[in-house]
Amino acid sequence: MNFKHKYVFLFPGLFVLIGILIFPIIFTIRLSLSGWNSYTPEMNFIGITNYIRLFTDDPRFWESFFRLSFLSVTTVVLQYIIGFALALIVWREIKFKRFFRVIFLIPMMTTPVIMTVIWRTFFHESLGPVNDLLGNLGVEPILWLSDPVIAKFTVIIVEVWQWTPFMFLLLLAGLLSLPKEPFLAAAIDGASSIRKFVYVTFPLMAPISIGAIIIRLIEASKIMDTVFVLTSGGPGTATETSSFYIYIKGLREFQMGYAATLSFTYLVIMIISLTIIAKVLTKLMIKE
Amino acid sequence: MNLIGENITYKPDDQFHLNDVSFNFKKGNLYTILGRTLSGKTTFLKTIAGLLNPDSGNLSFEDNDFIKIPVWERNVAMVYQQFINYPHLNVYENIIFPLKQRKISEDQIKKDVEESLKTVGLVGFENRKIQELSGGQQQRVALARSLAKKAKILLLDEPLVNLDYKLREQLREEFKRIFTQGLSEDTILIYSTTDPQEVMELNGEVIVLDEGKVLQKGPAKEIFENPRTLKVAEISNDPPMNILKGTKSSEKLSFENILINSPSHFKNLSDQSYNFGIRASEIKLDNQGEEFEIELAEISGSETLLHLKKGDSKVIALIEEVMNFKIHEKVKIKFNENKLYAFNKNEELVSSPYGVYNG
Amino acid sequence: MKTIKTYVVALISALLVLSPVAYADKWSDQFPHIKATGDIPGDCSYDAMSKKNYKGKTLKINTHAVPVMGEPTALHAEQFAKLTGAKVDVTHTPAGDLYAKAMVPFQAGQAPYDIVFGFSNFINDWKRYLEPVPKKYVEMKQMQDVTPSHIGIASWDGVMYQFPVDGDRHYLKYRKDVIDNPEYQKKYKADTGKELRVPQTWKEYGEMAAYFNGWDWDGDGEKEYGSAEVMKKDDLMYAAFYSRSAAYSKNPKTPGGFFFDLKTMKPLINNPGFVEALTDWVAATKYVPPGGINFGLGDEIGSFGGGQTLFSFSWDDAFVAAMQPDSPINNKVGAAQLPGAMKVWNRSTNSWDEGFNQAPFFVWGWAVGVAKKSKEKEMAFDYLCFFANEANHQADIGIGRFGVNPFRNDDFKADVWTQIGWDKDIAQSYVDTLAQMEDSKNRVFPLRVPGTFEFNAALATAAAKALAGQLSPQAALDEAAKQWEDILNRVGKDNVRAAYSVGVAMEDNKL
Amino acid sequence: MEYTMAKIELSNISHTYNPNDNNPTYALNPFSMTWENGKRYAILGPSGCGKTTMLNIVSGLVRPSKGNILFDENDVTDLITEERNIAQVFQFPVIYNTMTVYDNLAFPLRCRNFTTQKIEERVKSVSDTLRLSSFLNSPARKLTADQKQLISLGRGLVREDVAGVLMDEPLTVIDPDLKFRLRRNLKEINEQYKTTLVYVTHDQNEAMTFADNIIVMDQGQIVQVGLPKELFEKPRTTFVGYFIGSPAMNLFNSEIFSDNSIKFNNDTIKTKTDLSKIKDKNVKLGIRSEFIKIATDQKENIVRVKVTRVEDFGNFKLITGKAGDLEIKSKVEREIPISTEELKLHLPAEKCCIYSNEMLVN
Repeated sequence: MNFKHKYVFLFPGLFVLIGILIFPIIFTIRLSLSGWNSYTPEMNFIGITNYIRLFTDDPRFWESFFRLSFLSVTTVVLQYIIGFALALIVWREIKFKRFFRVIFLIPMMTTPVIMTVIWRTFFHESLGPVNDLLGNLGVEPILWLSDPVIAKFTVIIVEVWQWTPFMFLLLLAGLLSLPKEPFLAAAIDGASSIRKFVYVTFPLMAPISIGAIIIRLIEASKIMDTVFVLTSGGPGTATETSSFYIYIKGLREFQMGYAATLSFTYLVIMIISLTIIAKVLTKLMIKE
Repeated sequence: MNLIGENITYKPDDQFHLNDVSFNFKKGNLYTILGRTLSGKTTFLKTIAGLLNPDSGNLSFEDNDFIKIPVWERNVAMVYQQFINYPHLNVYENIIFPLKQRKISEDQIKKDVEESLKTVGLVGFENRKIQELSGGQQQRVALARSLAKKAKILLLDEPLVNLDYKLREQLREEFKRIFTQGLSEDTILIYSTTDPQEVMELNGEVIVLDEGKVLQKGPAKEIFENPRTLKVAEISNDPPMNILKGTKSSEKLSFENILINSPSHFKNLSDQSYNFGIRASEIKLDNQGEEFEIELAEISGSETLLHLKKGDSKVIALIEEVMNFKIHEKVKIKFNENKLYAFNKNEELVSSPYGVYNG
Repeated sequence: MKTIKTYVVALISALLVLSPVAYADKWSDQFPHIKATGDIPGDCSYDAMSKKNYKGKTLKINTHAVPVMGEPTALHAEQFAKLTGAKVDVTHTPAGDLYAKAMVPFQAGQAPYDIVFGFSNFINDWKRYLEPVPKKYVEMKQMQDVTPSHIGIASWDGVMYQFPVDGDRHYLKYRKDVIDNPEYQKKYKADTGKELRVPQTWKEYGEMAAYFNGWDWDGDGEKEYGSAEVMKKDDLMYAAFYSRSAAYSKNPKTPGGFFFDLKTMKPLINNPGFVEALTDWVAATKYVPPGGINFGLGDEIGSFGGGQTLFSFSWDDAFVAAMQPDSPINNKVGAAQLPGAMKVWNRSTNSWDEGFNQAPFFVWGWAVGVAKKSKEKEMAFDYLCFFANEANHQADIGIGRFGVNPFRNDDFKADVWTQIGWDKDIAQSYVDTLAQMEDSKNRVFPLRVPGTFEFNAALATAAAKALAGQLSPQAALDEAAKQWEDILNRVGKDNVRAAYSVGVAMEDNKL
Repeated sequence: MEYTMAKIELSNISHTYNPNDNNPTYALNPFSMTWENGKRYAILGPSGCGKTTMLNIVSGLVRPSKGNILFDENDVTDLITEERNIAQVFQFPVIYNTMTVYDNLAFPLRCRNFTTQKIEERVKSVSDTLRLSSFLNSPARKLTADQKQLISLGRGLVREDVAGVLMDEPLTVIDPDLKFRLRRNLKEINEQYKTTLVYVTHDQNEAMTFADNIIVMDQGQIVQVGLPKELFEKPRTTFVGYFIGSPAMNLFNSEIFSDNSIKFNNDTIKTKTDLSKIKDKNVKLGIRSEFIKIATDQKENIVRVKVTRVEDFGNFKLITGKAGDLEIKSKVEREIPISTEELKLHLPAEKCCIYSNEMLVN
């Protein structure tokens, strides 16, 4: 057969790919080389000026990036641990299994922004119920949203609450798809539950875990609405993340060109770091 | 008007899948490709079907350059190892599937399907779901679909390998009947297998393939009786032909402390060392024979395969009966020297009980 | 003949003026919003609008979320539709997105909205895409009542681009029931040796706030705190900072710029005046309610309006909300000008000028314009004119959550407010405060230059870092000043200077 | 080495998935059976015949509807798998991927808190037998499929207390070349350790090669238990005759002629079976094609056939002939020339099996 035919079949896919993937990226790159902002709204060409500015004169971006790394890694690790634990609980033959599954999924069905508003009310230092309750127990008000350190953890709490169910669902699906034999074999070998987990469940779940963690990391690295609603990046810049910072630059200050520079740089960094993370995870969890 | 391949080479990633393969297939004939796993059989069939493009060489059919013709225009049908059917369709729909795309009248389609169902022995199964069929029946549906298509080239890639042995036995017999009765004079049938028994039973023209290279071509009987090389001798026998290193000197053959008379067909051989070959079926239990130790007695079908050992030599003997042996038991065996083969140092056949083939 | 005609007109007019009740009945029955006043005759009154016919036409408006400005926009849209037969589509957008929502299509040469709401400091970026308010409206009686400072805010170099619908300024709100309470005055004097009075300076403000912080001084069983302020970054905090800075940095002896030195275009925000203000502000984090460092405007209004703090300063909204009948501190609040300072920085002599100094800050407020590309400009201006007509305006300014605040001379009369239930002395202190600000010759106007957002955001970020303890006030403002230099370089000093000079001229009383 | 192997007894076992029905359908019809210490058993049958159910009953994954399982006289019917001292090898090799071969083999002993010294001793012994000694420190996941399967087996063997090792089609995923090695290993292990091995398969070659005792099952019923040779030569039912051997046993409809002979087409065939007690005159004659030879000088039990087909299989020739309506197959040596269209075939009396109602008459 003439193999030139096969390229004909590739065209529609290629076309769509260019349309939905390549074009926006190319546009972003072009925009990042322009000085488009509120007072010069045009696609002029200013070379790599924006990039120079980013790499020499924008510590705030890099701070927000490291903050983001901390937030996303911490939330995902917590989500993974809690999600896995919940999945293990529900996976077992326990009563009201269905009921618990539904309960665990409730956060996922809520609208994140609305829930965050509710959380903000919860954690309101002087008017919220959390400090009220603590006050009844004689605890001084905790500055959930206005202490630079605690605020980070408040963001983490909300994120974990919101997204653990997703992790739970992925991991539960994984658990349910595992073959029975290894567990039987371990039972026959006389393994305790801890041994079963360490040597059977966890290794078998490793590929699924890596997938779930990476998916969540990608999602978590875009963390924005929670920060936006909960703290607006404050106090100071204590909870500002990359995407929130890019949003400020782009849609608040209307520095489109510079925001594109940030976006593109961010994209490149994310691709590189997620690739590395995936590799490292694979190495750690699936021994080759 | 034949299917002709010339010097076909397919070599992805610098590894030969096909190495300088040439052939000339005539219509109305059955060709079997015999080779072990990964010998290039599937690549061979795929190349003819048009699923692969060779790196070099020519392929022509009915005087057309086949390589230029895309797969869907080649009028080729293929049956695979896996029973490939459309699981959402019933038997009838599965069979008419390739016909639908052609402009054939309803009546003709009906006739063709009926005919092919009759051929494969599935009349009355028209409305069955694919999942309700056994593996053998599924493979028959696949074959029926290929037959109904009335392709000029019909390719079967180890169609029986995934069936359990009873079904394989049944279907092998049926395939043979179909191939001898149900095929038109216009069709070229190419069948690939690893099983020498299948090759013998189908009794067509054989191509022995190994590491992408054609080792020998010829009628099944010829391959069996005069394997031109030691490799062919191994591939074309199940169990593989026993090979024993030994020497001939003064009308005696010696190997591993065993001394036997040189058979008459060896009389022209010079005195030197050879690889002697003997089929498992030519080794018999005999109280007068040499003592060997049993490594394992395998029972296959109605046969007992004795894996025997003496010193460094290992042979397999085939007993046409089911017998009980224990591991490490000692048995005495005798070689039928009249059925010995001799291969020289280059592993080429120099003497055969059937006279050296010189074709 | 001419005389007779004039008389007839005068007579009819007089009849109209003298019979508001009859009119009020007719329109206020239909529109309960204006029940208190009824329709008030004017070019854009209910009556005038009912004579227009915009049937089959559609007016598209982008406004803020409900309630602030979003609610009156929608309400008046509904009324306008009923009166004229027009179809009015109102889109509600969060404050942070108002700019971009209009700007993106503007830059792309489109006008998905006929009317765009925003803030008055958008004017410099938006003005090229906005239709100047036609002469007909500028000369209208309704417009002549608008104070000169608000005409100035709505205009650029003498051309009005934004239709005045709101007047905004920062001033001080305090708990009258505490400050005027003789017992607390005695107690305060005994404990601190100082007078408890309406704070005259930021230092006094801080001392009193700290004194009344963290204990239950109104006997409701809950703790109260010193002050509620907008400290949340990227909300409106920089406005709060400018308010706190004005007294320290706006020196009547050194005209030619508050934010920049107009001559050199050197940023002034890290001079000792601003640093002093920021130092005060960092100290303020100690007397705000828990979490007060993250208060946005809504939190501030809720906190002070809910009776949680002694002081607050910023827009009118909090005051008006506190004075509404359903408020827990209704008629317990007082208004005063922003505190002053006992010294002010003199950038010419590079030293402090001792002595009392006070400078009101005319912070920007809601502003609205008509898109140049709009196909329904006449209808759009009619709508805006109707929005701000006397009847609607008077009804709107009394509703705290509407965010519509005084900007007309008529608004500065105490009976406007006593009518809606305010105590007489409170109403008087309120209108006096506003009037004094209008009369002041040492005022600060908002920064309206290209890159305003970047300047304000840079300052806010730096100030937020100082409030959060990440940087010292000096270091934070140095960082902001450096960023301002960068922004200046990117935008072009001359561009900024040209724009800034318009505002400076207002500040220096030259317009 | 001391082994405490157990005899496994299945007493009056039956199993149904609908025990409360008036007419329960049995996945396993009632049966009793004893598995001797140290023997090799294969449970053979087509898929769905109940062989896996039987295995699961022994391993404790399925509790039988009726009957008891005894390990060395102890009733274990109600014990769960973990408490039964059973080892099981599954279709797919189960290994602990994160561990070395050594740790894999040591795992069951570590779980039971054996001393390091004892563990080392046992692992060494087992790995020697399984020829895994040189891999002990390699990660288990790097081994080939058959080696992995040996590890699964080894984990059963390291425990001295195992009553038996149950294997459920353990060679399914093993490469054909490696199957040979593994079969041999299994046999050797059995001889060395005297562990009872139970092997479930649908492949008669595997069963016959592996086991001393083959339990042939069909439709929830045990149809025959015996040595491979017995199954081959004296199939208890026509199903076994068909299922065991290739080609299947020749089966002909016949009539009883006398107390020891039957009528076959027009000929009379003598048998070694006492036919006097059979009431139904219609019987079936079964004989393996391996035992039917071309007659030379025999006088009795000769059948004349018309040759319809001669197939050359290389190792042998298969002659298909017709005697009246009856088709008869004979496996003969390849070298014998078949020239004539008519042949005389000899059916040795001692190889003739008579089936009445599909059951062998003894």
